[in-house]
Amino acid sequence: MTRALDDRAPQTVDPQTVDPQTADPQTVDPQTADPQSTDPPSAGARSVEPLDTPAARYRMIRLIRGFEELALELVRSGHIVGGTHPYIGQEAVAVGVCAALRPGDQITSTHRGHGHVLAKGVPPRLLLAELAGRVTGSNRGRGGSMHAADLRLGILGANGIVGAGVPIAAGAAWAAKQARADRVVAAFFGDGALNQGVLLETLNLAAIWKLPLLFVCENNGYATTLPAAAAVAGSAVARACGFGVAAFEVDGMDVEAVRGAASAAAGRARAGRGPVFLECRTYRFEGHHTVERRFRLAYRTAEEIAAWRARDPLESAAAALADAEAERAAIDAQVAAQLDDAREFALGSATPDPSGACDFLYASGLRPRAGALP
Amino acid sequence: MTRALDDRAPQTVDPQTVDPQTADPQTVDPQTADPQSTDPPSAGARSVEPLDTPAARYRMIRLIRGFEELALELVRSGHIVGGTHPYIGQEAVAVGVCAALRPGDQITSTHRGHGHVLAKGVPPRLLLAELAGRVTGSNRGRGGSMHAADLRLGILGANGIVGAGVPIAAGAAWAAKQARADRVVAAFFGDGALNQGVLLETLNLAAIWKLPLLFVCENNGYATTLPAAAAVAGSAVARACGFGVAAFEVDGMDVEAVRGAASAAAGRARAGRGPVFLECRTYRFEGHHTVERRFRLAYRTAEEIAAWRARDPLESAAAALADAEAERAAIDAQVAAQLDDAREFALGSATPDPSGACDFLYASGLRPRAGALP
Amino acid sequence: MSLLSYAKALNRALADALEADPAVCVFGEDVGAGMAGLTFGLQDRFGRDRVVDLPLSEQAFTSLALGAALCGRRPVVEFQIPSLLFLVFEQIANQAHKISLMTGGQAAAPITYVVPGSGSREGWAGQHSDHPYSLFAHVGVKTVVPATPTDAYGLLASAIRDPDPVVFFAPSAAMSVREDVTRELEAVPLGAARVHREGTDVTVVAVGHLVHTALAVAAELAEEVSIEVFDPRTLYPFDWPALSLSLAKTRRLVVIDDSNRSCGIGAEVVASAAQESRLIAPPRRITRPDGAVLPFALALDRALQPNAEQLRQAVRAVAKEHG
Amino acid sequence: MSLLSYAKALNRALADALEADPAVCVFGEDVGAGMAGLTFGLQDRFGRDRVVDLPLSEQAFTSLALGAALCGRRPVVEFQIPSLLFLVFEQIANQAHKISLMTGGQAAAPITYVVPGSGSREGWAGQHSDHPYSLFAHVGVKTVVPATPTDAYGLLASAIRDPDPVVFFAPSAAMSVREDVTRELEAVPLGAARVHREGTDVTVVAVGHLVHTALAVAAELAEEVSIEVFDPRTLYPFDWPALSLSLAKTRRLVVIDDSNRSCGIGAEVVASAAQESRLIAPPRRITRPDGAVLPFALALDRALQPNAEQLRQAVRAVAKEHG
Ligand SMILES: Cc1ncc(C[n+]2csc(CCOP(=O)(O)OP(=O)(O)O)c2C)c(N)n1
Ligand SMILES: Cc1ncc(C[n+]2csc(CCOP(=O)(O)OP(=O)(O)O)c2C)c(N)n1
Ligand SMILES: [Mg+2]
Ligand SMILES: [Mg+2]
Repeated sequence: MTRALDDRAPQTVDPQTVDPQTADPQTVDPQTADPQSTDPPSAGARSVEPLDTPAARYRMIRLIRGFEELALELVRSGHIVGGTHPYIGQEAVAVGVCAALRPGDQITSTHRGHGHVLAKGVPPRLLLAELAGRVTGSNRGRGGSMHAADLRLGILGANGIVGAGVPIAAGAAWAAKQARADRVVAAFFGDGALNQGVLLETLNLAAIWKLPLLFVCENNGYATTLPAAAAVAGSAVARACGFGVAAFEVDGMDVEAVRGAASAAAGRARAGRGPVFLECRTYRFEGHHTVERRFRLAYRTAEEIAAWRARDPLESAAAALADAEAERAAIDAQVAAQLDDAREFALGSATPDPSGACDFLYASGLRPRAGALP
Repeated sequence: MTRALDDRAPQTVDPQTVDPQTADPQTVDPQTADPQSTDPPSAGARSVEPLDTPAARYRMIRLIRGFEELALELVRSGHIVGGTHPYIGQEAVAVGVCAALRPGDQITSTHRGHGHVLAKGVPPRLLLAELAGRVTGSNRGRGGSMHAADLRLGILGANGIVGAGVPIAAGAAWAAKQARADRVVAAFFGDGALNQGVLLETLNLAAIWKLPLLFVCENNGYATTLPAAAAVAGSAVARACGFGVAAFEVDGMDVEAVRGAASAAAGRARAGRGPVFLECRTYRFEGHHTVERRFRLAYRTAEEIAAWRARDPLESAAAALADAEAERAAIDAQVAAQLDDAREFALGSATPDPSGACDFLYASGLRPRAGALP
Repeated sequence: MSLLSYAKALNRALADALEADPAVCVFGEDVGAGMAGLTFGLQDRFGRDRVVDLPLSEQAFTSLALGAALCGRRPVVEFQIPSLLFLVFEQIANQAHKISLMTGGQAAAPITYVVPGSGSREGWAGQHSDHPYSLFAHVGVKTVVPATPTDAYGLLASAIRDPDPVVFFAPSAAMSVREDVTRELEAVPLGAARVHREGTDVTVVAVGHLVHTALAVAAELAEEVSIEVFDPRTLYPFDWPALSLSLAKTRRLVVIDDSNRSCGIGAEVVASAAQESRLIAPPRRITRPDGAVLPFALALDRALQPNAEQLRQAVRAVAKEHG
Repeated sequence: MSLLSYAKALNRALADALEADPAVCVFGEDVGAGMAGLTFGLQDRFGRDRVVDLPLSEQAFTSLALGAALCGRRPVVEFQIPSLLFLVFEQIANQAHKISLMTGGQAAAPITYVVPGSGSREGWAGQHSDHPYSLFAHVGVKTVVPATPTDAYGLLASAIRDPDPVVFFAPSAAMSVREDVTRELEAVPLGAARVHREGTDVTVVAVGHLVHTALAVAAELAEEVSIEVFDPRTLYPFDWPALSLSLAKTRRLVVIDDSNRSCGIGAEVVASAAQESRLIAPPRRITRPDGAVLPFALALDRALQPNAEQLRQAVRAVAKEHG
């Protein structure tokens, strides 16, 4: 039921071509924003880093990897509470897909969303400040790891409920189609989400309406401890095809393969030919969540982990650099500096004032009654 | 993705072979039960009519048809409140499937459930009394048309929520498998239910566990006014296959075709080979619900209705009778008498006492606080 | 204008919203046919792209509305049965309701969820007769239950314009109410109660269709006791200042509410009044019983719904008692 | 026996139930790994057929449990996050809860739904920090929120044996509570409250982990005011007779409850007390705010949860007031 990638005409999409219907001129440099400011962070638009060269993609993979390692460190040190779901190992998917998107395109993300959010353009300092619960964070410290969002960048939100972002993405795709904007929307989700009813319902809606929607399944083999092999009957692509959605398997460890497939898919969707489902085979190198470190779990073998680590997306992306050694070293150094800055910015930023705990609860400004009367 | 029916070895299932693990000896004749009694109707077990001959199947189709016509009349006369979802036109599906089931097998049904409930053995007088809201009804007047059930007969309930019965059926199938009982469970549902997340989730569960479950899709072409052709992307059988569930298309107007497919499916399920999905193509001759008569709706053409009426399952079932004319007339007369009795029984039965409105709310006997204090 | 039915008022409010604002769109099942009244004739008028017939995928289309809302649309989502709100509770309470706070104010979800025909439909049995408005008041989603055609019009207009999610219950028992409309129909603000009848002895807070029951009882008992009929109209946010005013006058309270007793809006009104107003008689609630499931048989169905006789008794009892 | 943690008590209750009754089985995600504590080690002991790892299909497996229950099993369904109860609200409130009445008493649904870790987990943000017990009390599904290890053990044992659906909340903030257990663990009946500390001036009704807050405040203020700490343990059915007894003595009431204010269990307790007991001071509630969504940043998360300081203030205020 799966069609080969090659049976479609190759499409080259220039990610720099900004969709005039939705573009949002970028003026404020978030790198210089005042960490103590309580201005809405989204008032300062982002300078989206284009992912249009192998170097840019290597750089972004390196950034996500470094960011996630830094986050792990800050979880251990107690600067980030609640923990995170590390994206390490899966970076090629976020970067490959976002490389195929234009600035005006949109995404929805998951509980494991840092990679998507960074690749779609949120500066690491704003995301890190969010994880540290600071007012300067992308969500003003209200969302944290599982809810990072930047509506101006087309990031409609990470989501704490598995599968829940996918119908939201479909709604955005429906709105784009109605507006005759040639936006596409990419919905990221894991193999676990393949068994969520709402995602399956959405496959049908996307198909009957030919929505410009990319279903990006990051099949990392496990939903927490449950192997996809035991949990997913049939197959991801066969399911998508059963709903009339074109579906392809992609090597999720190879950023160029992902970018190619996603570009073709986005082109197809933009041309009004309907949704595409990409099953990206990938792996998470870390535990499901940082809390997993406290348990001795045996659901994956050491050999399996080693075999996937040998296919580290960082290394294959590095291999694609023109002047590999030197270029890599230079980029690595820049990324390290960027992350140092992010750490300083985040940890130097203010924590929100408890008196504002109900701020933003209602867009109308409605103030709820307090829980206790004075 | 659909496999032909013939590529399986034909299985003949004898519906008379009672599963010793679950059989419930039938002693009380509901035809003679006291209409004024407030005894639990399920205390009087039913005499299940075997559906193992063409005559028996014709008889049951005739019974369902007559029952539904009677129900329509009683809706019009105000004896049945709330209306019904008539099953007229779809009788071959219920009868064909139930003919393939054994008394110990189980079913879950839908909002359009009278046919399933009758074919699985509820005497028409008990179902009609239920529709008329009488204490002698199958559910003591508490359930009505959309919730008719008879647990002793393996009827786990009609259901007012589209698709909701299917995971319940899967639970019963799981229990059967765990108990090593060779019961199978049939879940009836419409084409509309094909887009309910919970049904799609259940396809996966049934497949990974190889549950003895029959997914019986009654594709009557419409979910209320919405054509399946517009609402169901891909196809029913392709979907099922995408989840690894064997799936077949069946002529739902031909009781023998349905029975054959369902027998094969039940045999396969009983043998531990997993679930089977049957898409029965059928049609409802009446409106979606009796309330539809108040509207002038144009979602189906007169020609389409006529074309399907020409394939009336009652006629093809009659054609299979040995001595067509005479046998038919005799059966028709018996059924008419049975329905006269049912009407008399139902309308002569007592309505429940309002003081018992919260009876049965909790199986533990907990009595809830009243809404108003005296 | 002349006699306007509640159902027609809803239909007109929706038509006017579609007319006034191209961002407004409608999602639901069989909305083209419009049998529930809300959308009747609107697909012909505004097209299939704005009045959108949906497959039976309530969860997906409820969040689809959220996605569209994030892109500037103002969706109205129709549900055919009140209990379908159970099915999409996640999508309303955990997604749409939370997105504004969780994004730090970046996102708004201007979505209106409408049930045209909530509560008992007489003979529709256990799964089609719920009145789950108190659940949304608990979660904190704006919740509206209008009693009259003009309020139905005005509150639907406001709900659609509101930047937050709003759940709109149109009780079955109110759908055929008619009103002689003399003034132009206009928006009614969310969160503003309405005193239908002034009185000095007992405040009766009545929800939805029960406002009409309360008005009838107030008229009937007029010689005996002076009843103020207080219609919150919006259950969340509730108009506490208006209720305080009323109770400052009457210092006696009866609530009549068609949801279950435990943790219902009746409980909230009684609790807030007990905390904040000095009542001179213990307040009373008339509700469905705890845990109610409406049985099918008509007499049983009716037995579990609040009624005029219960209200009469409660009002008389409260009027007699002293603090 | 010695120091028993709440989490371990749950684990033991489940193990004992699995041991005692072959009809008991467990459905949930990652129950084999047992990271939530409830099922730790039980798959190894009872096998994969009785402690069943499920794919992420909460709606299907919640109704799967109902189907199994109709065939004589007694399923325990574990949910990893409290808000997953929103996702399966239909399956619990509209299917399992209603099946007994709708079938005229033919069917029972002995299912226990457990959330090991409800309420705030500190830093898990908006979608993982709900405490939705009041929703189930409104619907009328039996609802249990134990405060101590022995009650956790005893109520889980009873919930599993009960013929009706029971939703069981194990608050995150209680999971690490330890208790020196001297007597044998035994079942605690559903619907029976527990007075943890007797007092004569003010009855404090505290739910779940807040019982410990109430006990601390009671000890702290002992010189000043005599507090009776009343733990309902079961929110539905609520032990009204026991509360009446307590209020007959104290005639003053404060409720501390970690769900939202509007239509929460706090409202129900205050409303019922106002209707049926003659209080000499207006009762008070301490709850989450209306419509609360817990923000991520720790200080904000904590700011929305009821705390000891609020309880101190409320108790003092109520103790001072006169009727
Ligand atoms: C609907 C739902 N069920 C369960 C959970 C708890 N949970 C969070 S992540 C997760 C596993 C998700 O697996 P997958 O979709 O494969 O994503 P991955 O974690 O592998 O990236 C689970 C069970 C949840 N958040 N939402
Ligand atoms: C989940 C759900 N959505 C909507 C409804 C309202 N409704 C009742 S029957 C029906 C159409 C069902 O269509 P289908 O499944 O094809 O069954 P049919 O009526 O054709 O037998 C609808 C929309 C419902 N009862 N449950
Ligand atoms: Mg995964
Ligand atoms: Mg149909």
